[in-house]
Amino acid sequence: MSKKSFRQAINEALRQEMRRDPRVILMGEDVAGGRGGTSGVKDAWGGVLGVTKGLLTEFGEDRVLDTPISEASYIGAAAGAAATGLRPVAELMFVDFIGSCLDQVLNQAAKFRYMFGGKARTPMVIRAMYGAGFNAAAQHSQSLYPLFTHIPGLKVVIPSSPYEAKGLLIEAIRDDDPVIFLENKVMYDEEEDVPDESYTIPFGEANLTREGEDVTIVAIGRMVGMANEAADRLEKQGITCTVIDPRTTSPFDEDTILECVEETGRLVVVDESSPRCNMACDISALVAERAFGALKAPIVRVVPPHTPVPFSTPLEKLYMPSAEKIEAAVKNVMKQHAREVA
Amino acid sequence: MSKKSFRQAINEALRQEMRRDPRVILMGEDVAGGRGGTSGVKDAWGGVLGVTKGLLTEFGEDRVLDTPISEASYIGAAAGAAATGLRPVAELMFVDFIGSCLDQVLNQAAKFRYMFGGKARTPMVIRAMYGAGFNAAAQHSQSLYPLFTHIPGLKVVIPSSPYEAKGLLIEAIRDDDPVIFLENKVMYDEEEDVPDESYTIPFGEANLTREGEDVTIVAIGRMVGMANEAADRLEKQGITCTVIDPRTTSPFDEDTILECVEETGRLVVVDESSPRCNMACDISALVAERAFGALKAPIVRVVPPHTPVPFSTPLEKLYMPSAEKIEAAVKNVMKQHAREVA
Amino acid sequence: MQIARETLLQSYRAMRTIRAFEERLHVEFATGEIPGFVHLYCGEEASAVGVCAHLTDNDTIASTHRGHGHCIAKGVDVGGMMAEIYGRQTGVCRGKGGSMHIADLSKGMLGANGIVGGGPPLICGAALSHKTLKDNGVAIAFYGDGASNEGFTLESLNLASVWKLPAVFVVEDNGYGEATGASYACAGTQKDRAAGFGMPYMECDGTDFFSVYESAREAIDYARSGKGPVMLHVHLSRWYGHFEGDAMTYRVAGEVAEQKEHHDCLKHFRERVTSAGLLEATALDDIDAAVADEVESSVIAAKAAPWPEDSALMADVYVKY
Amino acid sequence: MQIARETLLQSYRAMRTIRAFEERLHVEFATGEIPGFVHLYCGEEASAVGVCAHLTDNDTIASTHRGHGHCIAKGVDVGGMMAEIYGRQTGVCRGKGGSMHIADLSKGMLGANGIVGGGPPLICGAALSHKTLKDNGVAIAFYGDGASNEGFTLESLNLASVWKLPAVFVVEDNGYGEATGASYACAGTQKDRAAGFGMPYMECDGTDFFSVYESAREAIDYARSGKGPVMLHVHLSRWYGHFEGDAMTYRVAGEVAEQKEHHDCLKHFRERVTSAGLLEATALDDIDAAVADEVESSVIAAKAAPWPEDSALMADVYVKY
Ligand SMILES: Cc1ncc(C[n+]2csc(CCOP(=O)(O)OP(=O)(O)O)c2C)c(N)n1
Ligand SMILES: Cc1ncc(C[n+]2csc(CCOP(=O)(O)OP(=O)(O)O)c2C)c(N)n1
Ligand SMILES: [Mg+2]
Ligand SMILES: [Mg+2]
Repeated sequence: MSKKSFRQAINEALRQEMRRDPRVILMGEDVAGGRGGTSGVKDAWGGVLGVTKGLLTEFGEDRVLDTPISEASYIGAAAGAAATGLRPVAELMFVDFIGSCLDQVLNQAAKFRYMFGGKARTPMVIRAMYGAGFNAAAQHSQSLYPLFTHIPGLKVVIPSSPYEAKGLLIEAIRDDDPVIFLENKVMYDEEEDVPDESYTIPFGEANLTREGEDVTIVAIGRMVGMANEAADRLEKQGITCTVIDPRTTSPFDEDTILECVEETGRLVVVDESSPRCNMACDISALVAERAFGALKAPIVRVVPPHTPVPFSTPLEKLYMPSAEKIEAAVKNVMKQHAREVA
Repeated sequence: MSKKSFRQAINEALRQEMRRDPRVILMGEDVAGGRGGTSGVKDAWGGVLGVTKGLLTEFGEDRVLDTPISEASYIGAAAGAAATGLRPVAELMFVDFIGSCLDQVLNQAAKFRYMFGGKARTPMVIRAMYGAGFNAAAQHSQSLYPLFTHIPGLKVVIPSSPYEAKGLLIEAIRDDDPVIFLENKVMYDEEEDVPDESYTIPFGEANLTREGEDVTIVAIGRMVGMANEAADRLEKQGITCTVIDPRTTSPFDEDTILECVEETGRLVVVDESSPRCNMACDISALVAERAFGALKAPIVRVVPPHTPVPFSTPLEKLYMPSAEKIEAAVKNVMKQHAREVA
Repeated sequence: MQIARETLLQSYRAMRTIRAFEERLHVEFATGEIPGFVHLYCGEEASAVGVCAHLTDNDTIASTHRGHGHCIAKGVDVGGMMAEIYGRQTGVCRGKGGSMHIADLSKGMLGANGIVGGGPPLICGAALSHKTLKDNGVAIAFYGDGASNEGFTLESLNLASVWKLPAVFVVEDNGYGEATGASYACAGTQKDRAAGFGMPYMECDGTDFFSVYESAREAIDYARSGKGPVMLHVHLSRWYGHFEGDAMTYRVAGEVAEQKEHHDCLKHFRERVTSAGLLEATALDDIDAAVADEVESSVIAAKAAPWPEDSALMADVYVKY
Repeated sequence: MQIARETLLQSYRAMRTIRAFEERLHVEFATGEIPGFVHLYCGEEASAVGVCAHLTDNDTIASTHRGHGHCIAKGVDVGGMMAEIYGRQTGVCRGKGGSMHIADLSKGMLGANGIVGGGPPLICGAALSHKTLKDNGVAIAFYGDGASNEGFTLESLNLASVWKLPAVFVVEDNGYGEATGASYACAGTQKDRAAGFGMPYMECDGTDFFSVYESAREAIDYARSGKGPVMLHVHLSRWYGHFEGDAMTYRVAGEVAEQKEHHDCLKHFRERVTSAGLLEATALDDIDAAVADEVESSVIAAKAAPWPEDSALMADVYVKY
């Protein structure tokens, strides 16, 4: 056990799985970096933000494959390789680039098994960065997990910390279905204690990062940290919250959420993705259908507005959910209850 | 006014707008059909299901453009043309093919105006077929409107009848923003009275196809017909329903839905798209947040399962929402109320 | 060129099976009993068979929406295919895929594909598996002239060259993508495209089994030996509409009749092997009869087969969920 | 070749402005005040300017993530660009786009683009507008060697030929896409790709304004005259990392220094015009001084400019919603 950054945790997960299973290969734009360069250095980048650094050195060019800028063909290649015996981990760099290769995910990888009557396995992982807060503007800041969650046949993983990232990525690589693994680009330098040895965290089992009595907060990915921060502050004001990190949006641990809402009777959902048809909607709908009787107050969503992500710092701040906004939402939900009871 | 099929209504809308405005052009795979063929017939198809038949004859090759099978480049071309003075209507054939050109929609057309600080207009329409029930299997039966609804900068239109189709398509063509116009492929031969003259139906104004007292049903596209059928049957059993056709999922007429739920206190949402992060979730979340106080029963969703669309007829039937399933859902919602009251 | 008798017999049988299977589908479709979209491969049989004659189950192919021919040539069970097209539980995909999604990974058949250009990226992956697992396999992408304009395909040509994959890109050029002529939709030439992505180009007459067989042998040997990908451009003609229901008004009257008369790969094969004394006419007749029986039984069995059970709806979305 | 004095002066000024603008950005970025990703065009100035010298506001260009040079060459306001990069309300995009999304449709500048290969499809559309509206305009897609492997780009080459569009595809080949060399990532040749999609190919030295200017003239004249699209392959080199922060370990030491020493388009231009007596050194010096002032003021103004107001967050998603 030692302090590791989110970046290191992911690198370690990849390294340990590549050591364990020779069928695990890596591909993507500059996952090594330097092929065809004049210096001859072939591990020049290790990914655009250095996450896969050093893997080429250990595993060689046959298992760490730099690609041309051709997402459709290499993501499709990952699907084809997965269906024929390899276990590729393909890096899409920014999840926004799914626009270049959605077909390979939507109509190929996700549907093989079903269309082929159960006779295919497609054990592939697509890693990609998501999220705003990096001044990366409208085409490099999206949180497109609702798109993937919508698609039957995909699994969707969104780790909320370095510990989670390592265990969930190892699980993803060992999983026999196509997995979308999303990394919040703002979190790469966050650190926490992460075991040195390999471990897995099962999909579809939410994590309760804290338990309280008044309000259940469900938060996704980076929002989990903000929700905990808000819960800290609220506790000082006498409001205690349960904070749920679903870890995976597909499969989705409905039971844990329903049970917690049964106890608290109030729900706030925090989701960094665009507000229409997003996970906040999905979770609200689940609870409004299946834990309706327990609800003491409206279900409130803390989400960005229905706009692209703006570049300018103050606008981007305004755009993002935050601990403050979550705190306000929880208080609002508590007030509504007060009014009803009164 | 005369009986027109859904297909004819769309054809007429295109024709009338092309007559009215020379900047309106059509493009897509075989929207005319026959270019480069040995017979010299250049209007051989008029679209894969004949929707654009005859338009080449009237408007010529400069305004009805057959394309290679290159969705990314011609949908991107539509965006580029729209930003520089034309008003293209591009046909994507099956909406499932968005996997080939999502970027042009997600990162280009939808975001120009915002990214460019309000200095662009992108008046384009993408027409595409959606929906199951045609034995077209997993790659030709999807209802991907949640993806589009999720994306800020797009408008999303889903007509529920020939009358609606004509008025909404004319509105779409005159609109200055990018519009996704989805046509249910099973409905092309459905007929109703449609005015011969040109008319528009504004976006963001839901249509109440009937009013009742017990349950509000919100249904999308082809589901509106099924919801009305269910409401007919329910009426005979003493349960009256309000049926809402939102017409456009973005912009979205929240007020009408909220008002109706305030009156009926019960909501059933019918959505043919995959169940996670779909419009049924979106609408449930809206109501659970903003009309919570009025709710007398859980919000129930009538949606397909989280699976690709199966090919085989009995499985596809099982997959689809239907009037029977809606009827059962409404009764279920009514029962829940009964229990609570008891 | 020496071709083993067994290969000739098998190849003829495969071509005849495709022909009989599809002509029967054409008839059955007209009765309204077959649901969904059906795209017939009739007239193009020599391409699938001439290529697949060089492959074993260890090699991989990816097909298109017009996939029956590739499936049969790669050894997918004909009865299972017919049942699949009828949507029955006994179908190769248990009725869940239909005509456009027939696949059998145990035969190295990575699926028909409803997406134009869907196959080439997958084939880069299959070829990568063969290369990485060092199993001596090659991977073949069949795709049409129309698909040759899809970005997926074009990127894949480049990727296959960059990764030096054991892959063959077989452009089945029947001159049309739906109702649009390749002379309109394909600028430049396939040959220059191959050069543009750094791979050798070969072409052959897709209505002549022997022409395809020879070129394919060379192309596949090249790829299998580790030299990198090859493009094989096959010129051919489809005999039916784009899909069942297409009146083909974009083609000049008599075009197909002329093809049937003078460019029928089955006729041509028969003439060639009998006149060269390679096979006896009776051997071919026997095959014709056996195939007719097989197709007949496949239809009878398909119609009699059970529909999928309701539980199939939810099954096999995931390995585990 | 005769180039008007005014054109020479304007071109030099544009190149010098790009250089000064970007070298200043390099310095400012290091202070941490500029947020987000910044990709510098330094070293490639002659390409943008040599091409845009033949264009008016009536013509359209689409650019890339490395867009500052194209913007300046097409006449976008330098102060507005600097303010945009700082995220200020006075930016050309009101602070909402940033470096990767600078656009000015009134100048025929259809935007930098954060998506590799984003521009070529858009340019097919802009060219279609020019053709349909018969305004005599041409449309130019700038894109990199890396982008030449993106399916979007490749499809666009074909579409432009099929539709016979007045478009020029300018491949700015600096030998790298991020850290990956074109010698690895681009199989085949750009020349064969042009042939593969049925268009003429031209190439030029992108560190020499006159080489670009001449080739671009020919290419643009061809496209403008209605003969269809052209590919113009420009060979050049970037002087800074892929983005600010890239240590460029993939390039041999001294590679950039050598470029700066022997292939600086500004030095080359100055030598050429002064030795040929086309312009006096003092005229160029004056431009250098004026540009330095302009860039300095743009930074001061940007830093002093207000942030966007909160209401801007919700504004301009739609024309009407
Ligand atoms: C991405 C995509 N675009 C369009 C279609 C519709 N479509 C199906 S087959 C076809 C024509 C394909 O032509 P070609 O590749 O020449 O194959 P052929 O039908 O001639 O065998 C088209 C346009 C599709 N299925 N997928
Ligand atoms: C679709 C897409 N894929 C990947 C990226 C990440 N990316 C940004 S610039 C770049 C390299 C582009 O290389 P090239 O086209 O040669 O342009 P250059 O940077 O050399 O000017 C990459 C891979 C992107 N922005 N968009
Ligand atoms: Mg074809
Ligand atoms: Mg480059």
